[in-house]
Amino acid sequence: MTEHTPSSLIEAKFYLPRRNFLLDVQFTLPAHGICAIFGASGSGKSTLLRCMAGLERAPNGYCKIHQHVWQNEKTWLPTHQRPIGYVFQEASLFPHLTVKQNLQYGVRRIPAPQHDPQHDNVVSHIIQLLDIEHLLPRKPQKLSGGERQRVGIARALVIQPQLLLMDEPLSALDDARKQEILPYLERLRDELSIPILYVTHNQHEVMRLADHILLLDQGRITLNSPLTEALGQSESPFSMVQEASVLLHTRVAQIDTAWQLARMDFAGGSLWLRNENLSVGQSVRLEVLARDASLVRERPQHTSIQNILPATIAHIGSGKHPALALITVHVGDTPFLVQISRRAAHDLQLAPGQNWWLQIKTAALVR
Amino acid sequence: MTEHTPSSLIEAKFYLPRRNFLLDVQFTLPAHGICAIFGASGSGKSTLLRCMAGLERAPNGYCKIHQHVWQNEKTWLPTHQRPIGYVFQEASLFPHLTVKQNLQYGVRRIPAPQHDPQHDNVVSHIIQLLDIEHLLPRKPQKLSGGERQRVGIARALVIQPQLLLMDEPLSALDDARKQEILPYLERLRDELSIPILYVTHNQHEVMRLADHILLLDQGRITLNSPLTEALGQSESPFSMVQEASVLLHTRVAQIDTAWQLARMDFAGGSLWLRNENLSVGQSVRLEVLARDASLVRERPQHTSIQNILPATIAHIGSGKHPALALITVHVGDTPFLVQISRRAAHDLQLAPGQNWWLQIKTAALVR
Amino acid sequence: AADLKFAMADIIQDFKHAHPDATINTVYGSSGNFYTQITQGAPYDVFFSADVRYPKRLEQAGKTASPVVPYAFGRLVLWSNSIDASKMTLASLTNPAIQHIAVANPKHAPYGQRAVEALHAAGVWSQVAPKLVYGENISQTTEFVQSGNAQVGLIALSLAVSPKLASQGKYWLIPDTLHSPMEQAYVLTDHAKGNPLAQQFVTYLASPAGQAIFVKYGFTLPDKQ
Amino acid sequence: MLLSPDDWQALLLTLKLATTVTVSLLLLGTPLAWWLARNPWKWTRTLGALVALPLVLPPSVLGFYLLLFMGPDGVIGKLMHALHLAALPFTFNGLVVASMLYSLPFMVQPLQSAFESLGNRPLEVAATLRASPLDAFFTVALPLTLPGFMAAIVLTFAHTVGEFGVVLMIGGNLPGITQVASVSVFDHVQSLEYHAASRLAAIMLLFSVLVLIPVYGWRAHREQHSQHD
Amino acid sequence: MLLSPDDWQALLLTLKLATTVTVSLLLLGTPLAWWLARNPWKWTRTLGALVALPLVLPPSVLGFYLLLFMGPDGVIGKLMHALHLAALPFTFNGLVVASMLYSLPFMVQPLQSAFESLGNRPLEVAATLRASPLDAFFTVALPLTLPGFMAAIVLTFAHTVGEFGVVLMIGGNLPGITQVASVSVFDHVQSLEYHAASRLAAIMLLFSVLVLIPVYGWRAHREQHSQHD
Ligand SMILES: Nc1ncnc2c1ncn2[C@@H]1O[C@H](COP(=O)(O)OP(=O)(O)OP(=O)(O)O)[C@@H](O)[C@H]1O
Ligand SMILES: Nc1ncnc2c1ncn2[C@@H]1O[C@H](COP(=O)(O)OP(=O)(O)OP(=O)(O)O)[C@@H](O)[C@H]1O
Ligand SMILES: [Mg+2]
Ligand SMILES: [Mg+2]
Repeated sequence: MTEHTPSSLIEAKFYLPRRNFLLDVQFTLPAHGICAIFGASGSGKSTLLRCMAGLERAPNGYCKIHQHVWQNEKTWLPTHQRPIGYVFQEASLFPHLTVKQNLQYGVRRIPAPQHDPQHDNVVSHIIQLLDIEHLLPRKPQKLSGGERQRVGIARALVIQPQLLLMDEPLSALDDARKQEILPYLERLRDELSIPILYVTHNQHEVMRLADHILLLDQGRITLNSPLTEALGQSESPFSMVQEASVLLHTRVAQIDTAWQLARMDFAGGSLWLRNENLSVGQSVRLEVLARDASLVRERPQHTSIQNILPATIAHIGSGKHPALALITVHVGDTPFLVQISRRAAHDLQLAPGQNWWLQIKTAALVR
Repeated sequence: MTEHTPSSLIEAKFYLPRRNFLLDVQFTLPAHGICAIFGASGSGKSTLLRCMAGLERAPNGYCKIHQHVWQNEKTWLPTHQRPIGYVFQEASLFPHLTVKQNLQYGVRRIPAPQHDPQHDNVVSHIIQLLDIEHLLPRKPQKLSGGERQRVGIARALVIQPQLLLMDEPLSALDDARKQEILPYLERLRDELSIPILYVTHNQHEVMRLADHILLLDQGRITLNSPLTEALGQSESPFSMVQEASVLLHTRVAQIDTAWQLARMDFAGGSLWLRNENLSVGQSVRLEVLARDASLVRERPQHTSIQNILPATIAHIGSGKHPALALITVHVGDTPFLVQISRRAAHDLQLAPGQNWWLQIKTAALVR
Repeated sequence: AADLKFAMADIIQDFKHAHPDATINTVYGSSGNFYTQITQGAPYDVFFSADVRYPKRLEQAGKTASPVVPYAFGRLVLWSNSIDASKMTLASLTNPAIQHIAVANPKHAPYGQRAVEALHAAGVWSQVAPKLVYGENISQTTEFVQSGNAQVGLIALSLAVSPKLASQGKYWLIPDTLHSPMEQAYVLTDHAKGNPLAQQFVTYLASPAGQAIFVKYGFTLPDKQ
Repeated sequence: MLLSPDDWQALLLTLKLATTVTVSLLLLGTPLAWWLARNPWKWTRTLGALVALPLVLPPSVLGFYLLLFMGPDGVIGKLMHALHLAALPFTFNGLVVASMLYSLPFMVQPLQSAFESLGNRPLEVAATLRASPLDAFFTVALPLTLPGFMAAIVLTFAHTVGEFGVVLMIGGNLPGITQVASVSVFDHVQSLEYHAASRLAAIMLLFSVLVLIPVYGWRAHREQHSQHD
Repeated sequence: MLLSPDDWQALLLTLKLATTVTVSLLLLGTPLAWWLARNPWKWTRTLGALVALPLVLPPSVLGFYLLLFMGPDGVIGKLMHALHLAALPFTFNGLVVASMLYSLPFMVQPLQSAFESLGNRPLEVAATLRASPLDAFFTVALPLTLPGFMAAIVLTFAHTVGEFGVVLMIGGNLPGITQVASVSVFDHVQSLEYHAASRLAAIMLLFSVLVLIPVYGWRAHREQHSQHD
């Protein structure tokens, strides 16, 4: 596996005019972790992914991953020589092959030196994880829509690519299934350090998975930044399209087995969270939605809200809706966003520098 | 348009064995409003819809809508004679026709007596609403995934069906687009009183749209009830698969134009909500998630939380996660669910009959 | 019969001179086909064949309106457009420079059958047999030679002297002692009943003017035999 | 004039024959191919191979058997007689029937394979949009299988123009009635009239190009249809 | 024995010829059809119609022209000579070349139409799974266009078995070398040996069925592939 030194980058530049659309992008991304590609329908997300994969040939384009040039003036690596995995927006299984044969199709073609002796285990693990074992002997036309998409994801994963391109892989899946697959994608990201370009229109998936975000609008990049930064700036293009929230990098500090709760420490305080297979010392990212936070002057004594933190108001901004205000508060050094009604902000005479209690419901923290 | 008398029912019974799957359902639904069909991937949602449409022929099946028999021992109405609109899980546009021709395809075939003189307006309205005007001259293969799905939805709507069958119509769309289309579906439901069978795996869509819910599990119906009832029972099969919440039927009582807030009255109290094109007197349904509610003994004085209601604890149940408790409280006659940590419930020594304050963040109320 | 084609064209021209109102259509093809077609009611009035056996078979089948009348005997020549065939004999066919010799299919073409007989009679059969290529009829046999793929062919004299071929190559007449006589005959078919023109036409054939044309094209007349 | 009046007549007759046969086979072969391709019984498609069997016989031999069947003593001949219909041999109608039989596989096979690749989804969608099966066939299945139709039409038309063994046997080479251009070219070659043969052949090629190219131009026009995203 | 030794020989030769021609055309026609179907230039597909033109000429006339081209004075003949290759007329190889030319459209047209309906997506998916274009052709495009291949093989094989006009001209009807069964049947009919003709024809039909049905059986076996959900 490639080290992620700072020089491990994905650099690309594509200019692809179409009759009613122009993709015109140039970007540099870290070649590790998950980069979410976010944007409205028709903004060019799929087209960008296709250019990366070599399925679309943007003349004078440029594409370099981990110091390997896939495309420049002189070079053009055809798709089948790019070590990618691709999950198409429509599952696109081969109708003449069974599910099993669909999975084997790519595996058989992994170049020998890239072949991992543990590969069989990986494959059966992926099959188990996506719960497609019972589908293996069937033909794709006998699967439901979600089953097809699961097989499509598995097919891209089993070839152990060096770059994973996923085009809305989870949108056809039910929440339960999504919740089951998300941890696996996290593990892919964390353990195998495969960089993933992940097209989605689901904010929760971005929060949960992405390290980096690329925002597309009508074929142009309007934001290219680490997710944490994108969330910090309350006026960034990303905050305009998503629900206000902050991302906390926390560590499991204590586990209360009696009540199935876990204490998560972050710079400046700690939060209680329900324990889901957490172990002490583990790093976990938490998304705290601004709409789940509230402010109170005096610390309430008898309240069902478990997380009450001392906070200092840093900034009073406006929310996306005219009724809403978006307050930035600091707990220690960590900023939080609180979405309240403008009327409340006025009634409470909130002002920067004041000290308030920040309330966050335990249950509102979702990994 | 058909009156929705109590006798306006959809009655059906299908028994369809497949190699690895058996659809075995029998149900009666009100033939108005939206019925959400909810269930895991592979549970038979699409198959059920196909049986209703006559795309799948379940022998000895039975299907009757508004007193019209579509299928029984003697009758078999072929698909093209059933006054349905069908949105397929994959958009399935005709590749040889432009978007415009795809839309016209069905319109041209509406039987003359069913033709509404205002139909042209309806069509252009639908086109506008789904923002596909600029796509009209294009071929489907030149559209993005989301654009295709929007056209697919429009194509099913423009033929003004008497029963709309929608198979995960919104899952390929971004949130902004979803939010734009949802009100239209609501209006379809409310104004045209077209019954809609709506397959989805998105709980928010269910809450927002559904009047009735049909829960499928491995080809069998595990729940068939009005949505409000399904939500009331904290141990119903639906609560097992979805996030705990209650649905409030409210009326707009007052609009605060200065702060862009609206006061919504329900039996037992009122809630402040941000005003989004509401007008006084309008009926609105609100979903209040159990995780957005909290309990406090003394009413806090200076708090950003605008909705604080006196509540009586009715029942203490357990949540889906062992760390969680699910408290049913009554505000007047209206039940609310509050999800708190079991530790909090214990620490606060909650018990039925106690009076507490129920806190609900304004901002957490989403139509 | 294709060997009759050129002679027949002249005869019809002359006949029309005498009968300006007459329309005569000629169809050339294989005797086997015509036999089948006539038995199935084809609208032909007179059936000419290079092989007397076909009209005879038709007579046996009861599809005729007249007796079978021999009109000529065909003659076989060695013909080539690449070598001077007039200086050849059948023995020269053994020359290794000659790689392919075109003959008509002996299974059903009379010229082919007579060619095989002649080669046997000349005692060269075993040497030349491997060189033979078979045309379906006498025209195809000629085409093999014309295209240069066969150096020499055994074809009908009537073709060799026809305006089309006379200028292209030379021929050597194969003595008719080397093969059995090639009796050609015609018969009026059932269809000719009630068609006086058919009778008039065959009558014209027997007239001196008609006979002269046969002679011109190298046919031997029956009474000269 | 480049051609003799007889040759022009033969050429026109050829176009008439080829057009009649192609159109008739289109009408007959399309439902047959549809049935062969979409009948659920597993071996139905194999039956499709049987329509190709007449091809295995040499044309003039097939013509010979057809002549026997259609002649006064043949099954078809007797049937036609019983129905007070004109006998088929040596008539234009006879040519049409014989050519249809011989060219049937060129129509059916490409259509069958196109229909097999079509899939159910487009027809299902059409049904949900109120299109009856026939309507859906014309407005959805047909445009989506256009390449198959083009292949079928081109092969059938060209083959009917060029075929002459069957035609010669059944038609009997009657000028203006059954003497088609292919027979005329053949006759010219047989009569060693190579110039006349070449001229007629060249004009046949030209005519065929003129007939086939517009068909294809239409197709090129709609070419993007067959591409998927 | 039902047939004379000559007829058996002719039958075997026919099978050899038809197999050789079908296999050679498969190898030659597939890339040609692929190119015609998938070349982005809009009119390329129209060019495909031109491969059908030889069909327009009557077989024996086409054979005559081929004989001229392949003869010692013809273009091909001179070329073969210059390359020190054996002359083609009156040889089995000549038959193969001539039959290939004449049967080319039966291979190319159905394949072209199948390839046109294939779409890009399956090949794109294959590429993302490391399949080179050639690999993807064999493992994805070919199985998905199997109905088209079957149509092409059946038409080409049957047509080559039955064709004899071209064969007769180029081959010279040499027993054991170029005398194929179709010529033998024809000869039997011409000699009014109807029984022999019918026996040979029946056995040709039988053989063809035996060859074609297994091909189709294989296809029936995989029939579900062509169905979409
Ligand atoms: N044509 C078919 N033949 C055999 N089995 C099928 C066929 N189509 C679907 N199935 C199976 O039937 C079951 C129900 O399929 P269905 O498409 O109705 O599921 P679904 O509830 O719509 O799932 P999803 O949310 O994934 O679309 C699945 O297990 C599927 O594998
Ligand atoms: N083959 C094509 N030819 C021409 N225009 C195309 C083609 N494919 C896509 N487009 C157009 O390019 C734009 C970008 O398409 P793309 O598929 O990249 O969007 P997307 O961001 O993936 O959208 P979605 O979320 O709906 O899938 C769209 O406006 C679309 O209509
Ligand atoms: Mg897309
Ligand atoms: Mg489904």
